[in-house]
Amino acid sequence: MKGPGLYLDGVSVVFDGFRALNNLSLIVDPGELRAVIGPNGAGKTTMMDVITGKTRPTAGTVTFGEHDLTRMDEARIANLGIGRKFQKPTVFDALTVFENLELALKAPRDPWSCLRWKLENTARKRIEAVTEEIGLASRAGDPAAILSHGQRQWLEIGMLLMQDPDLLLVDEPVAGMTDQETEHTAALLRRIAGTRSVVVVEHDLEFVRALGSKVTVLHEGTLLSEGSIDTVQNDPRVIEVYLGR
Amino acid sequence: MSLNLTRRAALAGLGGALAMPAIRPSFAQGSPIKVGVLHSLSGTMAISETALRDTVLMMIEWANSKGGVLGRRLEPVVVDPASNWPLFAEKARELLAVSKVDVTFGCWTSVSRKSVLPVFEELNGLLFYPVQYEGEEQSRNVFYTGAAPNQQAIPAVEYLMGKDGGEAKRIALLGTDYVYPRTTNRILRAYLNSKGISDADIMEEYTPFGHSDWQGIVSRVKRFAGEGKRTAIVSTINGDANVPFYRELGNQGIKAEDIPCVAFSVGEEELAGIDTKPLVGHLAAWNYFMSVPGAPNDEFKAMWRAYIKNDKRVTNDPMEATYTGFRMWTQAVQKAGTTAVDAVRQAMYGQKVMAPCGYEEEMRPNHHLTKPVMIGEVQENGQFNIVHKTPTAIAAENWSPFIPENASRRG
Amino acid sequence: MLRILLLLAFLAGALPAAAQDAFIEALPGLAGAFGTQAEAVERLGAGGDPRALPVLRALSDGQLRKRDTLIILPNGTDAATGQPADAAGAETVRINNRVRAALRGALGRLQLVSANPDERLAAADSVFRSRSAENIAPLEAAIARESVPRVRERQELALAASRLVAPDAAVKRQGIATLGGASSEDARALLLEARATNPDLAAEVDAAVAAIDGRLAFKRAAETLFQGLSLGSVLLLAALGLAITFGVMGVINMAHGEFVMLGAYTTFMVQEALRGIPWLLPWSLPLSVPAAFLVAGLAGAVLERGLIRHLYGRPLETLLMTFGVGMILQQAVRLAFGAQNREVLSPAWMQGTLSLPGGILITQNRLWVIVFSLLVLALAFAAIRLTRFGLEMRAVVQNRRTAATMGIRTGRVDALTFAFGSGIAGMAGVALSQIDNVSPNLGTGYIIDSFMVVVFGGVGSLVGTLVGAMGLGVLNKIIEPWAGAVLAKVAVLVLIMLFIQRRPRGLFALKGRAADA
Amino acid sequence: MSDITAAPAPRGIPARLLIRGAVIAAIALLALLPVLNTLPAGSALRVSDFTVAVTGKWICYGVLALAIDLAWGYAGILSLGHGAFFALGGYAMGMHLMRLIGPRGVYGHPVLPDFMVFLGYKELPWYWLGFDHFPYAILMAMLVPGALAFLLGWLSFRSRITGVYFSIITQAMTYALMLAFFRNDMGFGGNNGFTDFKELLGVPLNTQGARAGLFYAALILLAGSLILCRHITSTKLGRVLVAVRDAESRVRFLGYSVTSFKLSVFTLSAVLAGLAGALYVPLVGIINPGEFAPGNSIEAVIWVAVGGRGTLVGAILGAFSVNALKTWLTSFAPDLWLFVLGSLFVAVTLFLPRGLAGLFRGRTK
Repeated sequence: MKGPGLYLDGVSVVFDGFRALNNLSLIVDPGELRAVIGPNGAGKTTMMDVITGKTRPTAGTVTFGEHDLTRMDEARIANLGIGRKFQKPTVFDALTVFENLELALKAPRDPWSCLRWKLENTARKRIEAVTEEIGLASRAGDPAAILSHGQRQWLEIGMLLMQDPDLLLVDEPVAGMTDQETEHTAALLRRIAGTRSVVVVEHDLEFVRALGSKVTVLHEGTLLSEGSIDTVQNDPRVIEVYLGR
Repeated sequence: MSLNLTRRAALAGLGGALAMPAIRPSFAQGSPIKVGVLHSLSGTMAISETALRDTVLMMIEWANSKGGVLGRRLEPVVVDPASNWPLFAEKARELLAVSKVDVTFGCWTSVSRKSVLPVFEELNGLLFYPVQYEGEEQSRNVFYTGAAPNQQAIPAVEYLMGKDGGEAKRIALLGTDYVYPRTTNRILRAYLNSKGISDADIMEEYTPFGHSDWQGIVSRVKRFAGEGKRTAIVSTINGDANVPFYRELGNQGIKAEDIPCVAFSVGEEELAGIDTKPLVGHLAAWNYFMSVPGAPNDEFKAMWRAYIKNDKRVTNDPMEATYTGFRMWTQAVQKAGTTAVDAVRQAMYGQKVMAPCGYEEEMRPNHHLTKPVMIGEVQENGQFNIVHKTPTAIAAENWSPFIPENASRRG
Repeated sequence: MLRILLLLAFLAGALPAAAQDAFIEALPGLAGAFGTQAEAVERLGAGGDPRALPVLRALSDGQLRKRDTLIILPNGTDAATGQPADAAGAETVRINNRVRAALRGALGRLQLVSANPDERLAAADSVFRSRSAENIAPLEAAIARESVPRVRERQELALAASRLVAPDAAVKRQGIATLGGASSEDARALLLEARATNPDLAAEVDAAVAAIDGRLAFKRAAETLFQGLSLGSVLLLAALGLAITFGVMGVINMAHGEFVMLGAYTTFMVQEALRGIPWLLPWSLPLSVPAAFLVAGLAGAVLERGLIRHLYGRPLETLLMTFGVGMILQQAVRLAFGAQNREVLSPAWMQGTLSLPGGILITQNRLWVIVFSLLVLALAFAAIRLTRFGLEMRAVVQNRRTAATMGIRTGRVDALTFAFGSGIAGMAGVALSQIDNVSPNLGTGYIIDSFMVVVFGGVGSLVGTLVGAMGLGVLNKIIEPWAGAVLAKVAVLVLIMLFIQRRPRGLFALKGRAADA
Repeated sequence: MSDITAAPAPRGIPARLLIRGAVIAAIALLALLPVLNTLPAGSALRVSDFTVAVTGKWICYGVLALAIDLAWGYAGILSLGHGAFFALGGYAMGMHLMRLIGPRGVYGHPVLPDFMVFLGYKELPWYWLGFDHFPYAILMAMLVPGALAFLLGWLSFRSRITGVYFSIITQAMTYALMLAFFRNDMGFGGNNGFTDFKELLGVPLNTQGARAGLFYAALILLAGSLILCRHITSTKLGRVLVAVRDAESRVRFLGYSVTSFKLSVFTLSAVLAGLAGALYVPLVGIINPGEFAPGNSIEAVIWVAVGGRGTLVGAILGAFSVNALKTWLTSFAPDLWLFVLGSLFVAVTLFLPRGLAGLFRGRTK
């Protein structure tokens, strides 16, 4: 089963006269893996902010299936099945790896349910499986505060997996990772993409190539080019933007 | 200089708490008599109450220099209830239950007295309360050495309405919003009504503690005065709010000759923080002024200056009430031959002391003193020019006849 | 001078000879009870005898002495004979309000012809309140030779007021008509007094009062606005320092009020230090401004370097710690200076009221506080926008690390910024010493209001602080007349709280990414 | 924004057991105090009335500190207005106690409290109705603070007002309430508040038995609140709160409605504070607007900081130790105690960011 698709139509975001996004339109099909690249300030992170409800667009529409995302707050959007991994890994330092994953696990999100929450065996198994997958099985009981940068990246990816979202937004997942880990991540994302949509923002072109997906290039808040990695790499506009930097 | 002074006071307090052995060995025998001092030394009320703490300590020193009471040395137990009313109750309980004091001098605000009252009644303690207050109270465990409303407020208004006071026909009652002004003003309103002044000619306004922006109210008073009748202000404004109030009066050019203002809570101590030139002629009603002539007051003032080692420090009414109450208590203890509360209480009734105000004051069975009423006008030097005083000390009506609910209590 | 003497001689000579003896007759009354004194004063004033002036002046100044019925002038002469008197056992003649009121009228009448226009003006004002028809003739004489328009204007009013109590109805009508052109509460009061005693003139009086009321409505609106601005200027002064330490640096300084208090005590100290130098004493207030800035600024620098810098990035901890510092400062001042209020004098140029056209009265000290608050705001603005220090400060605020790599000593900038904000608080203390108590608790009353002003105006924006402070001050004064002082304040607090819900960043919010920091 | 060093709960079984044992022992020891109070005077083990009364007061402060710690230490909500919830609970109980005075007041009015008589009230204001029933008063002691906290929290959290801004707003709230309650026209006795209570649940208040009863009620409230808070913080709810404290926006992206979590914990915290206030009033015998003073709320937060925030037990420890110090110093060094207390606050924030509890934790780690 594939989740709904994501549609951005004519989205603009203006901060104090500065256009962070300028009439951006983008369609991500259900189950698609999409890479988004672009120089600094191209609007990649702002785009993620708009999709996840952190920033309200000045103009344009964002829909996920039949839901209008511009009217929802972050929590509701997350509960629709949109998960996000941040550029700077953000995990809960005071909680253990296990607890971090437990919080992310798909379950009723209201305070009362949380108070009455009992960790069932199936849930425990699922969490343990994810700790295996992200290579933190031996550290499940350690507080997240003492993890290395790479491990924190993995933990956050693990939390994303626990959320079991229909659309994953992944911001620079491999920063601070070794080559081997990078490959591992690419494989993981490719595998996930079969059943749900994944949008990856990345600088690392090698990694993007490894994903083997359709690539969108953003520049100054607008869509500059779209296609396979080879197509965009040969697009003169893309070359100019990257070399002209 | 004043640093030394307070350090000294602090040491005295320390000494009390530590129960240091007697410095002067001249006392006959027996354990010392403990005197509790329950005045705020920090917080908003410290401004008024520290002087009373010093007065009690001065009196203890005085009594000890005379060989103590019953041949026993007096020992102060000073605590700081920090202008915090529940803390007053706690400290009162500590004084009575832990330090086991024989008598306590303390409190300034009505609420602090109300807070400690149940404690003194439960543990049968003895409290001397030295400040003028709203009345409507009488506890067998408290002796009230300040004025009741009929010993201060009503004579003052009478004066304002008389020929000497300017024949006021319209009265603005300004007060801080707490029980003393509210009750006093209720009594005054009833009194004014009985004198033919209608409610339309009475303005009543309350402000919070420490109110500092008086512009609006003072201009409203001016407007109120602009209705063609001689107007006077009766102020029950408390402590800190007075400086900005008087500054505003002065700056808006309200002269005592046009709109005199009589205050019940402004004494020499409060005036010490104000430039009094623009205030000359405004009035205060008390039972004592530092400017009272006569030997008893000279003695009191000399004693205070010697104790505090500062010629500029003034005396005021609550200090005098503390002094008088303390003297009376020592007399009562001598008469009873013991410090036991019940015996001292009986011995207190009818005690007389020649008070610094120049009148002989007597403790009545209603636990209140007879007191003269004096009206003083502010002078440039921060002292009061006494323009009126009653010929004799008058008895307190702590249950005001002007409050209808008291009708059943007294005829 | 000669003219005056001639005039006095004329006035004296115009009186019947018997009046000359009236002076001698009236004099002993000054030694009597207050009622007798008042009568004597009135008789002395009415007699117009030139010898009365020094006597009455001395009485007014508290310089007159008496022994039995002998009245002794300050120069030691018997007031009746002019001969040196035996002053042994003499005591000062004391007066009360009743006598003082009589004195004002009498002195006023005698001084209507003074050489000094200010004295003549004050005399006219005194006569205005004296409610005596006997003033009509001297006033008419004085007006006839008055050359200063502002004095004459007051004299006309005084004449009108005196005519109100004249026996003749036509004269009264004249007075009513003139007073109808005034715009003061006093004139209104006099008219209403006349209405009560002259029912037949009610219609004229009502018309005149209505005319006054029309002007008073405008005057009151203007005065309310002024009072609001004045309250606003106090808030502005108290909040400006906070706008820098909290708004710019993000430090929650709960001891801010105590820095204000330090400034007020510095003012007191400067004044005491100058007591030995009388010619400098009137300038003690202006001199206190830099002194208070330095004292509070130094205290701020010590606090920042010693304690606060260890807590950067932990604003809530800073809040708690500075609360402790505030407690210590308060008690230290209480022990050093005593718990009692300290008296800070107001220089003469800050006392009294200023009348503007339309009868609008503005209190001088409040006016100066408004001016001062705007000057301090300008100073703060200039320091931040125009100086090297301000540039470095803004650089550090925007990006500490980059600023450090550019060679800015960020620690020094932090200390200076905090000291600057604290110094401004100290200057606020100088102003507050003129309108509030100089006591250890001085600062406590302003701290919450200051925070509300800064948050309401927009953190980090000096313009916001200005607009916030003035807006809140005026709003408070508009609500006050019908809600009372307490509810007005509560209402303003609730309004701010609701406003912040709508605009969490205040009136003048910094927008964009920088604000997220 | 908030520091991450304060871990939610001690880990490692031995330390946890040790602390639990110490807490149970401490509560048992406290429970002994009223018993020791009944020993004959002169007995070496006798505890004075004063000690019982003062300890009872500290217990109420302990509950207040616990309530603050739940909101601040776990969810990162620093309220500088918790004294207001405490005072509102106290006023609810005070109104009940005033109604119970009945005709024993100085004016002997069967219904109206004394202050209403001399302020000229003719009948009881509507908001006083019902307070003659004890359950209603207790309900109000929870409901009024809870509702106020809910309203303020709903407005603020929804607008994402966090950190110091929220603190300043809560401070303004308690300040506004203080000014309002000082007004005599409010019908709450103005500056004097309520005092001179006679009885509660038919027991005269000035007896040893009543004091012991109130003491045990407070102690049960403290133990109950501690268990409740401990339970909450050990569930997933508690972990979400810690997550909110450390990275609020990240929690949102996980799909949790931060507003409802903060709102529930803040409201619960206010209810606990209200209950503490309700028990405090009959213990100290007075309630007045001074309890709303912003300084009081800040002081209560400082107890938590001194004890160690995010530890629950530490908060109670802090409330007890600071107040014990204050009680002792205001008698022992009445002129200097503010220096000592002020320096303590400075020193704790500077050198002991994890408070007294951090000292113990540091050793067990």
